[in-house]
Amino acid sequence: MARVAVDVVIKPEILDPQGKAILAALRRTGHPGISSVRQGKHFDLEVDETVSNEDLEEIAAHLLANSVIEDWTVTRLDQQEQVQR
Amino acid sequence: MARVAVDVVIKPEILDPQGKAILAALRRTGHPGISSVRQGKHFDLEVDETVSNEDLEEIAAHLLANSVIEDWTVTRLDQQEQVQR
Amino acid sequence: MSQLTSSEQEKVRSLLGREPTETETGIFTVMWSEHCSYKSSRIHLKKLPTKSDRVLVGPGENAGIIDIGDGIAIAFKIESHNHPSFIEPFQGAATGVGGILRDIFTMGARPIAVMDALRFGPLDDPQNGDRNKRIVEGVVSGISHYGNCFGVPTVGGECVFEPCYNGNPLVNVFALGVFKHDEIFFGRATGIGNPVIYVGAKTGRDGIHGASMASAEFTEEAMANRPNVQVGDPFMEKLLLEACLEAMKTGAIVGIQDMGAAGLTCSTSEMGSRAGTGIDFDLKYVPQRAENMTPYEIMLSESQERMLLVAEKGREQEVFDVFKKWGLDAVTIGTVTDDGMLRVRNHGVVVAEIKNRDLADEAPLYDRPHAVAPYRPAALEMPAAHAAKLTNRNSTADLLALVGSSDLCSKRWIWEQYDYQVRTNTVAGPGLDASIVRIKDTETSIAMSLDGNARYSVLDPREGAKLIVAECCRNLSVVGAQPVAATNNLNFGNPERPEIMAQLVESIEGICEACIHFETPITGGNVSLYNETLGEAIWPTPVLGIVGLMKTAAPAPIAFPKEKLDVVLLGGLGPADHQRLGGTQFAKVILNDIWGLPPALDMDLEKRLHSAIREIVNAGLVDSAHDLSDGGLAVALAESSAQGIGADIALDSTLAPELLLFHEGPSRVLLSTTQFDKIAAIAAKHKVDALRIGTTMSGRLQIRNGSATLVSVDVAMLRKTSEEALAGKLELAHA
Amino acid sequence: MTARIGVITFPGTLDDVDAARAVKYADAVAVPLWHADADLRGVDAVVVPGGFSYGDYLRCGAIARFSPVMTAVKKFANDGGLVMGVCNGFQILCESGLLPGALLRNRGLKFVCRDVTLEVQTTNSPFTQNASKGQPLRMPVAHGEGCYFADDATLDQLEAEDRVLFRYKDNPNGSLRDIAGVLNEGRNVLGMMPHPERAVEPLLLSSDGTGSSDGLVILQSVSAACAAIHA
Ligand SMILES: Nc1ncnc2c1ncn2[C@@H]1O[C@H](COP(=O)(O)OP(=O)(O)O)[C@@H](O)[C@H]1O
Ligand SMILES: [Mg+2]
Repeated sequence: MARVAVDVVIKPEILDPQGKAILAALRRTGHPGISSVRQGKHFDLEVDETVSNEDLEEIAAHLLANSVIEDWTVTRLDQQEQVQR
Repeated sequence: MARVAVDVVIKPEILDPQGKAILAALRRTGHPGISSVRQGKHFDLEVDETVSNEDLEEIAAHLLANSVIEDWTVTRLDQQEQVQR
Repeated sequence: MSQLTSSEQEKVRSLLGREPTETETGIFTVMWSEHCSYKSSRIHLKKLPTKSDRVLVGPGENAGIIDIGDGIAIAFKIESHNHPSFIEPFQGAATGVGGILRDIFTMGARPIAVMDALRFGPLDDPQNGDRNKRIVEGVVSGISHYGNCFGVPTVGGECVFEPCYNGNPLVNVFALGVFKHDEIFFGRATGIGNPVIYVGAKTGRDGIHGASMASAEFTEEAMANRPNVQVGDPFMEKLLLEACLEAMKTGAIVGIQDMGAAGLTCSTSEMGSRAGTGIDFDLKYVPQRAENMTPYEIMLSESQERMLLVAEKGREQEVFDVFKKWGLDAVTIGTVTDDGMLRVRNHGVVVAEIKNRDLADEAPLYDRPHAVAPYRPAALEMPAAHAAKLTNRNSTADLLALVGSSDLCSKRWIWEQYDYQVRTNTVAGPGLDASIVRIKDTETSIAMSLDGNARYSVLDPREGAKLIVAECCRNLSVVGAQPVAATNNLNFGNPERPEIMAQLVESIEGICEACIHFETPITGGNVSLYNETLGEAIWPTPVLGIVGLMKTAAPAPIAFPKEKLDVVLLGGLGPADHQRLGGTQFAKVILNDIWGLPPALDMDLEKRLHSAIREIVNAGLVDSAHDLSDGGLAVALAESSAQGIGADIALDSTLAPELLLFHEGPSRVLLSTTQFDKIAAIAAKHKVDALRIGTTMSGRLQIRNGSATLVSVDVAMLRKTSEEALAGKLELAHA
Repeated sequence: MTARIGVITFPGTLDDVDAARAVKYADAVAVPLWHADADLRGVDAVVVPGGFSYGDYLRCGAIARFSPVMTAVKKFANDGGLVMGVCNGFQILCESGLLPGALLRNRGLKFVCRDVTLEVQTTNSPFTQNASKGQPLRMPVAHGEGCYFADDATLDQLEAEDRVLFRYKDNPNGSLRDIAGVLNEGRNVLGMMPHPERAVEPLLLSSDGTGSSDGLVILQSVSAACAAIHA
């Protein structure tokens, strides 16, 4: 069993209303040092040895992320290493 | 400017119906090697040097996560190091 | 991506007297796109009836407006967001809701109701089923997200599945708002020297060329080229609504227009051309979200939740104060001028200089060839092979198949995701024939219905359009409302093909005839052409949204409420034959085919029926009322039973069972009552048949014809079949 | 003396108008309160109405709790003032720490707008004093995140202290132990997901058989409790 993290974020050119609202809240509550917030999704997967990096990439691209508006990264946590595309 | 990632996940003892739905979809689409999926939130922050680790911890604990139901980790990305609580 | 044709480019050169700049080319391209200029449909739309005593504002403004008495008016319109909803279903549908809401509140009206007309490919399509499911989920949650968060109830709609929508789903959203006569605003840049103010969200690179994308067919290339997705922020829109309505109250606003398709370009040039003025502004003042945007990008951006307004000179601060209170950006970007020019500067340097009139009035106008028969992918007669399948059928099984089919099943899975009661005006939400919202502090309610049966339109676009208008008006009449005005969304394929253009022209002419007949002038609408993917056109899909007025009262339910009521078929069994069975749900679900002609409509009879049913329900004579439409008599009986108790029906007809039970002849309403004699008298007065066909009873729906029992089914079974079908087909039952 | 009940408007609040109207139906006076003002204008009770405060981005109610008016509401509640949060208002009160627990995404993962039946669990509260124990109340829910969660110890304590005010007969969202509304320790703060302010006129949605004015009893209880304070 291995643990994998997939982080999905909205592409930089696309509006992120959530991030905007959080940034505004941080401003109001006295955190001027934060200049940008983008909110995305985080997935923790448990996978066995039959699951290859290609499988993970395909799962991230087709199920976990919406490739029209989101980017994603896949990280095998035991190796702290980002899976390359 | 530094980049910080905050990952927020539902506590393990709390049911995560979203994660379950994704797991079911993975099963249907032929990915038996995945045994668990938990969905959480991922935040990308840009912060300047005035923002200390304590500030980040406080932002995560009081705004980005709700400690009744969620756990979180704060990672300074340039250092790939998890901020210790 | 649609581009200007070479003759259009030539016209641009001659209007300008020089070569256009890059920004000017962009401006002409979007303003002269099909979406903004209606260049293929304009000459035909002129035929539509647009006037009545109630119409205060007809087509041409952001929304039509009618008077409803007591000094109150309503604004309403329907708008499509088809292409964006295919590319990104959630955001596409969400921003579709956002766009039509802005059209309503830009006129000063507070939106009080939304309805949605949806068309998707089949959920069990062998190739596209999974994608279709994702599109359904995405579209419905997008509408739910935007409407719910904005705080407008989505009170009804319709949802139909056909293979022609596999690569081209339709998302048409209707919105309606209410205001006082003296609160109406127009998108006009009047008052030379007045400041032009930009409010709302910052401008990003979103959706550049959305308008011209909506004017081109889908190709593989267009699908790969996806940076057009716009993300909606309903929270921002809610703030914008409150701020705009509050700013309008200051009296400092002269004109206001939302930035929809073609964003800043369309709003500046339209506001100027409507007022006969010019606008001179500098892009450096436009709040920007992305870095290093070019003038071209800023002018064509379709970032959501933005408005342009013109204020009275010297009173800007009053406007700014209101927007500041709601936490929104408001900045002066230019002034109204007397020279009629749209003059765009970038840090002082002029990057575009075009006569506003040239963009609006000089837009190309095409009389596209249409002197051919409308495209018709179906036989005229019932294929001979079906005859054998029609003997010895198990009509109970057929009825259950119909009740559980994707078009006829309960759409609860959809509408429960919509907050259909926020703001507490919803007298009747989804589930009735028409939806009703009351106008607080008056005795008036507004009823509304959306319909657009494309099966009829594809068989005969002219008759199909009339049937749609008739059905809308019938739905309104059944709840006791008088139909008064209409809006329409014309969803068609590529108008450059004569047989598609012929569908469009026939449909428009059918709408004209029917809207004149039923006295429901058209106050606005939308045309969505080029609904084709990889060369495959959708069926002609005109969607009508008709509104009616009524005295505020609870309408009768669809459900048979209790035992021992007379079941009455107002309008009688009607004529039927096998040629006209071809467009029905029976042909679709049971025989998996389409042929022939749509049901025959007698518009005079239909109108008399509307008068009769209105009089009957408003006299309080019924315990339930439901019009007959898709699926015919048996499906109407099943629906009234599934929502309430059953009935024992005894018919005496020589029609074949499939015709008797499932023909879709219009001009019929199903009632239950204890006052048959009074109903019969009213019906006779209006020269409409009133046929007593049975009695309500608990537990079962039974339909006999003479000595034969055609249908006998448990009400619980009907209910379960109808209620569980959609979730089941979406495979969500166990999620 | 007529009770004066404050109704808060945050950016994104939707049900403030309906709540104010319902307050009037309960013969009290509705006093508008603005998120940016820390002043409660001397009201006898506060309603935190539903909607999507600050877009409900991040988590429902998470951002609203930082507003000036909530600082005042916390103080008011800690001094024993009556506070009632409905839907988004419940979420805000949980996020603010005025009520235990949290509201998770609905178990069905979808927004749900539907009429439900609640059962009054106790009349020992200013919000239910005019109702009777076990009384069924019909009213709508309309939310995407209404699944009430608290750990077992907290739930046991809520039950032991008679602080579960309403339970669903037909749980629409997966709330633990069918909880639809809870009280704070002082019994002066209520949070509930269903909308009593939308169930004050039988006319609305009556043809589905769902028209109801069952929400009035809650608002009338509050109104009466306020009057008692004055007496
Ligand atoms: N997409 C939708 N959104 C909201 N309500 C819907 C939708 N589709 C169907 N409904 C509701 O389901 C009910 C049945 O729809 P339909 O069969 O099209 O009605 P009718 O035949 O009377 O026009 C209607 O009350 C309608 O408002
Ligand atoms: Mg109907």
